[in-house]
Amino acid sequence: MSSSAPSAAPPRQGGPRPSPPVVSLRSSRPRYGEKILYAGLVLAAGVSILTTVGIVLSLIFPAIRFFQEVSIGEFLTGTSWTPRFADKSYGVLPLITGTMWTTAIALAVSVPMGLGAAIYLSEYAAPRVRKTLKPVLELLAGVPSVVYGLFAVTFVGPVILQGVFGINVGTFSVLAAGLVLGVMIIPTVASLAEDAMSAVPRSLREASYGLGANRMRTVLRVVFPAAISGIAASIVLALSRAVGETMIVAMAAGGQARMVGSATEEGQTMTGFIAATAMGESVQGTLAYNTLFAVGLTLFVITLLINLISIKLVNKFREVY
Amino acid sequence: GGQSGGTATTGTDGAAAGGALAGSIVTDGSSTVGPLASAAAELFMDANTGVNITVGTSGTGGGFKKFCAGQTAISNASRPIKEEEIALCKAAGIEYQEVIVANDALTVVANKDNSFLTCLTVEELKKLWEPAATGTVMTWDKVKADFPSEPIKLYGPGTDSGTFDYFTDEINGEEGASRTDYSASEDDNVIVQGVTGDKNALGYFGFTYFEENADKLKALEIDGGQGCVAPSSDAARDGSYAPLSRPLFIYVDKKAWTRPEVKAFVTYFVDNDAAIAEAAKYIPLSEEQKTKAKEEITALG
Amino acid sequence: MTTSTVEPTEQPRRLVAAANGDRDLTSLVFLVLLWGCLAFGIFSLAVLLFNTAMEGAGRLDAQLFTNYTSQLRPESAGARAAIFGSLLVMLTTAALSIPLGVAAASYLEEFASRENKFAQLVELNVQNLAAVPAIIYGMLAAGFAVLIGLPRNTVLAGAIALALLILPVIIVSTREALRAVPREIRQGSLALGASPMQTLLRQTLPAAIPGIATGTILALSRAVGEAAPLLLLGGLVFVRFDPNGLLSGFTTMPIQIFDWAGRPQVAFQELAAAASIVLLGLLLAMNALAIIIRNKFSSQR
Amino acid sequence: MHSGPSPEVAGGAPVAPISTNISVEGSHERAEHLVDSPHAVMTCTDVSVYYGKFRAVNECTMPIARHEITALIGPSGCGKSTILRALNRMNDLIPGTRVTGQVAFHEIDIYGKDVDPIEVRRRIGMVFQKPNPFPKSIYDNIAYGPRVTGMKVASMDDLVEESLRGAALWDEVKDKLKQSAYGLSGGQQQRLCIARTIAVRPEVILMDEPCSALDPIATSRIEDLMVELRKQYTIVIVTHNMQQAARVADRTAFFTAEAAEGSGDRTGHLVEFDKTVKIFGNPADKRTEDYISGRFG
Amino acid sequence: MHSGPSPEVAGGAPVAPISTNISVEGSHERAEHLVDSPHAVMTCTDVSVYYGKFRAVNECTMPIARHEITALIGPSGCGKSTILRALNRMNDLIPGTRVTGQVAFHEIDIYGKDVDPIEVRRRIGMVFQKPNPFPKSIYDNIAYGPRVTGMKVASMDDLVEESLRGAALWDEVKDKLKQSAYGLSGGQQQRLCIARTIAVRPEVILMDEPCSALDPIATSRIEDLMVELRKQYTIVIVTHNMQQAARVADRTAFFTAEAAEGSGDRTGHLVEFDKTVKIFGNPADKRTEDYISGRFG
Ligand SMILES: Nc1ncnc2c1ncn2[C@@H]1O[C@H](COP(=O)(O)OP(=O)(O)OP(=O)(O)O)[C@@H](O)[C@H]1O
Ligand SMILES: Nc1ncnc2c1ncn2[C@@H]1O[C@H](COP(=O)(O)OP(=O)(O)OP(=O)(O)O)[C@@H](O)[C@H]1O
Ligand SMILES: [Mg+2]
Ligand SMILES: [Mg+2]
Repeated sequence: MSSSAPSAAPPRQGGPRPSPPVVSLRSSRPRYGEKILYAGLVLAAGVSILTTVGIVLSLIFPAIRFFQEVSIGEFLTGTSWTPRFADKSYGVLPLITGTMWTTAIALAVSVPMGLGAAIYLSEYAAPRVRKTLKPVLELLAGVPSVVYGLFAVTFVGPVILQGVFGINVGTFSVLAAGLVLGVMIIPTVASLAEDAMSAVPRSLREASYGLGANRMRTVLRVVFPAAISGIAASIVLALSRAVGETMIVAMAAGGQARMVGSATEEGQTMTGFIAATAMGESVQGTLAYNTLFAVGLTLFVITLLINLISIKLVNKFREVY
Repeated sequence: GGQSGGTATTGTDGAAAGGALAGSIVTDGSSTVGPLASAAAELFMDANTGVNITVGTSGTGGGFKKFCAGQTAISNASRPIKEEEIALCKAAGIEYQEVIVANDALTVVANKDNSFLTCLTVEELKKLWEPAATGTVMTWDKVKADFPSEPIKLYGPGTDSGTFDYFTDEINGEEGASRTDYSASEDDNVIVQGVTGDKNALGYFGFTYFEENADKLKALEIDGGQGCVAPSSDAARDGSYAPLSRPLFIYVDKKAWTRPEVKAFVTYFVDNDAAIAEAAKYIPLSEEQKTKAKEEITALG
Repeated sequence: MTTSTVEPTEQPRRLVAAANGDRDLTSLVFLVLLWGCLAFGIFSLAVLLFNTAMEGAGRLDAQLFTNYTSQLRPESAGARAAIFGSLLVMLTTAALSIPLGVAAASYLEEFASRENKFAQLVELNVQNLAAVPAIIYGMLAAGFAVLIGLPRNTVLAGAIALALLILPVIIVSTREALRAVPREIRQGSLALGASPMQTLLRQTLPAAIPGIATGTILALSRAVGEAAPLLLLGGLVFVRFDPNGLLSGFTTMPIQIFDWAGRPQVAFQELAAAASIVLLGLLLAMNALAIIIRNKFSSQR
Repeated sequence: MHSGPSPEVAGGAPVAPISTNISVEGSHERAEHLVDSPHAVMTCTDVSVYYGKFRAVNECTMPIARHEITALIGPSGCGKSTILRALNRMNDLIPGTRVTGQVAFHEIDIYGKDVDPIEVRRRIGMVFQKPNPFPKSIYDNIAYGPRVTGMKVASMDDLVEESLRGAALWDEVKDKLKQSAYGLSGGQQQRLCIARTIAVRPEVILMDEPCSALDPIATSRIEDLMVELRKQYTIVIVTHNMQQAARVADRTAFFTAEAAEGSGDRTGHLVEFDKTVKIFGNPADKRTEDYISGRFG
Repeated sequence: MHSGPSPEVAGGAPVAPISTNISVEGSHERAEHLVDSPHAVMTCTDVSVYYGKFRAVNECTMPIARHEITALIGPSGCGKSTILRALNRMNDLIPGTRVTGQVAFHEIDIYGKDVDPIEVRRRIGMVFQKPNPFPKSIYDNIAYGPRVTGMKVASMDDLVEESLRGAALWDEVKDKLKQSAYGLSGGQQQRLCIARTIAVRPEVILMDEPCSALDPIATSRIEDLMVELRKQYTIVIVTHNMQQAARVADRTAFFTAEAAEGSGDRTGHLVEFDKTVKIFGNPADKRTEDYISGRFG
């Protein structure tokens, strides 16, 4: 083996030379550009805080004016919502039941369908099949909600629900709106969940297969748990989209706020109410108009609560890496 | 803003004459007036290609909010401006002029195959629609004894529409006074569908919608005290279709009026009122109304 | 050393699955369920497309692209202003949201430590904003526009609403993509004397591009199809000119479709369906572009 | 067993290069008992493996003798891992991989039509080069295999302890069985993976450089364990460590890869397969001799 | 240089266990010239490293001599990788890691206030245990370092070739420099990573088991290379392979980890640091002797 002469002064060779002994370990370059970039990143991150502050401010002041006239108790527990009728009452529960129905129906459709599709695409489908089908499925999320709204009113309600299944729904129903809403958010669930499962290292799958686990068990017991945080995130996103979706429910769920007792009834959701009022005839600044912000604030708080619960859930379910 | 101050070129002063005019005019307001204003804008722009007119439909209230903030030159309204809005404009220093542009007639419609509904009195309509009817007046015999005991199915516009405000005011005596157990929709097509699909259904909306769907629906005659009158242009204009006919307005910002394209557009709107209304299937101004409109323009300066 | 409680497997004569194969009943049922899930989504899409195409096919002509909307001539009206409006709004939204989102995600994922209070606050905000309904962003943008004196119905105001709306989605998906980049790659880069910023720009971000592109395109396609926040900014707009800047008035495809769908004339209904097809085509093109980008980058691995 | 440091080293005097000192320590005793045609649990006949169009291994034929340890050695990239993965159809999981020829397990072609690859993998276990514990607790990592294969186990706790002891990991983790396996060092993780494989008691265990992340002490424990395990199982091991092959393997297969004419692709192939004592003592092929003596490259 | 297979092995007769055969081959010649207090490029003084509350390495003091190869050996989990990463602040990247004591580089504390960790890593390069090529072409992998550090290079092509030759990879990849590095085998990838580090010409190169994924031929080439490189660079290598340490290292540090009282956590510490010939020939500490003779565990 090569063993050189003891090196007091090693022979130098061509090419770049090693750095001479240092005097300082300070930056060799000032990197001002990087500092500016870094400041930019921090600012960009700060935008999300500003957005939240902006939302709260733009909702809270008109809402306060509303609650100066209507007690919070009446608002939260009243079962009648007729701010534009002569006999006014301001109980938000009808809007909330409407939202709950459409959301529950939508999730009942999108979570199983979306996760099923995600599992199939990430674990079963051949690469070429996945490459074709995934974008097709993603298209569902891209279909504008206005088009879905039309579809729900003109097709799902009258043709599918009444015609095919013989369900006695009117022109509007939370069922038709919820179903279509569910179809719309399938890719929200599927796409993120698939990404999360695909990100699970292959070595984990190999370990499982190497132990004699079949595909189904590998999927359910290794891949799925390993991807649970991404999967939970996908469901939360779906949930918040269902609660917050406006056009479909505005067009298909109904325009009348009422306590919704069953899926075949019509009912107005919180978002549907906001859209209607924003485009409506109410004089701005009046109590009737400020309902907009009271409902908007309620919607905001509800989605906030959903989200806090889901963050808790994610932490609980996640297996520590 | 890019459009309210965007008068780069000077146009010929006066009525719509040639394509020398340029600039943009922002209008917003009632969704009832929207199609009429759109028709006027379209016809005007055909003759004046340099002018861009946008028509928003934020609702009469939303329109006034922007109007009184100086963001629009013209506000479309299906009702006269209200106290609160007057105050708003005043506070912002916006001076304006109301101009009457057309008429609307709320039309009460029933299914084509319905045999017993042809004419309703205002009292019967009230019985049918008043708040007290909620949950009690559920079959037709409750409205009038000789009607059959069939279930009532009602359709109406969303509570945030000017149509709702106007109908409840005229029939039930108070804006917003209405029974609550009916199907409400922002989309009048749904009312058309609902009534078409149910023999015992009844609904109401603007005359335009009826005109478009006259083959599918039956418009009811209304007895306002002087006998049954069917909704029609003439009946609306001469006031015999009472109390369900109403005037429609535009509000013009006096500052915007100094811009030649605005002046030209508003003048064009009033001068060609009959053609515009006919094209948009609205009810044109009567002679007196037209005179009044001209006076209102003169008041603008 | 080991005395096993479990004896090694019997001499196998058969290697056919007992109860644990991929072809046992549970696995097959599971697989069929998965197929069903995927088929449901795709079948729904097919029905929707077919239904829309059947309704809109008659108006899927050149005029749809070259003509402006018309109040008076629905038979020849087009979606030109809405198409340009959607494109301009989308570009503006992308220009606002992608740099912001990627930058924020990079900061959170690559620079902020877990203990950093500011980063924790940002993270909490991003998580919550992801759950905030679209329509609330409309209310925010409306308030913001009033605050800075920006007319609400402008491209810029609309794009701000949509950019803030999709910002959390972009941040979340970018972070996921960054996280999926193996740690070894960062370590390798840093060990060569690259700064964290160089590592981010030259290794981590490029490696994450496929993931970022997927998330961003999903987010943008959501923005393009979104109508609710824009409705709060100015309602439906009758626009007969191409938007010509960030402060220009505009309408977008979804709003135009919503407007047409609510008109009484059948011709407008048809137009709405035809415009839906165009909008779907636009989204198809966006998705195709995304896939091309994704494949190009992932093949470099 | 081990003597102290060699006096030669202590004196600092030049000694012969390491590569000539390979001792077939464990095997030599057994070597006399090894039959020439053993009972083969598995047999490869003309096995070639392709990644897409690229042929990584060409026509390999060799038996895997029952209750013996077979070592696969050879330079990097010669296809050792590839052929190993072909033995339990792990290759199925890499899209585009194709195997020709026959891999028989108890005379059944594991690539046959009726064969379930899952059943194959259950009976032919595998330990990988890089540690790949599941993101679960240490306990659940071990219990996973028995659970998913529906193994009947009297006491899972006992099985877990036994498996961990077998992998020389028990003492280090016995107090934190419920903690995540990701908290372990690389070496500990790899031993956990070995324990996990032992837990399902397959008939054949394939090991792809199982000790490359282990220190000598743990390595020697694992080697002891392999020797112990061969009483009940058949073991195939890929290793870069020729001393290891010499110490534990009964038979050794030497692979190499040569560039094909024209293309830059190197296709691996089996050069020599024989008893370990023969391979290290008296190789038949010049390339084998060069390789084990360190002359080959 | 290498003799043929040892006749003892060929005869199949029992030979002494491998662990006693460690030869300090390369070093012994140099050993005589090694001064007792060399010029230390780096010096660790009472360095402890914590992962959160867990102390992984306790109070380590040792010099890293200029133009020498220093080996860190010891059982798995004793903190070799941890201390190595502390030498160029790679630990900064693991949240919750804390270093106390002093790590001096040319008498400057690299954890000092004014020190830029980027500059530290530029001057003190690192090769990792798992190959970590970038998802780029082979060429770009090599060129990356020179580019980002703003190195002035006459011809990048030459530098790339030179670096690849240095890592004994040139012949295998010269025709596919523009292809993705991910297409290489594990061994090839690791050699690429070594080439990449060489390309930025750091003053010190830290290597964490750089050969654990390499076959003996490539390993020996790398070892030759290390010996060659020490003429210009200072090298610190973590290895499990004691033969390797003996072959290439001038000085060797032996670490071990003992469980602290009460807790199950094992804290690593430096047991003995000396010239390699001393460590392998005549260790001062009983534990060192036990470890290198294989008795320790
Ligand atoms: N998934 C793959 N796709 C394409 N080629 C591959 C793949 N895996 C390995 N190869 C190639 O096949 C050849 C054999 O690889 P293999 O990993 O079997 O070698 P090995 O002998 O195990 O090497 P090492 O000792 O480095 O682990 C190599 O040239 C490698 O580049
Ligand atoms: N990121 C980390 N967080 C917490 N503990 C760690 C982390 N990395 C290593 N450790 C722990 O620190 C100790 C020393 O680990 P280190 O990786 O330095 O050992 P090593 O000597 O390199 O072992 P090996 O030979 O297995 O590579 C181990 O007990 C390990 O579990
Ligand atoms: Mg291998
Ligand atoms: Mg280590």
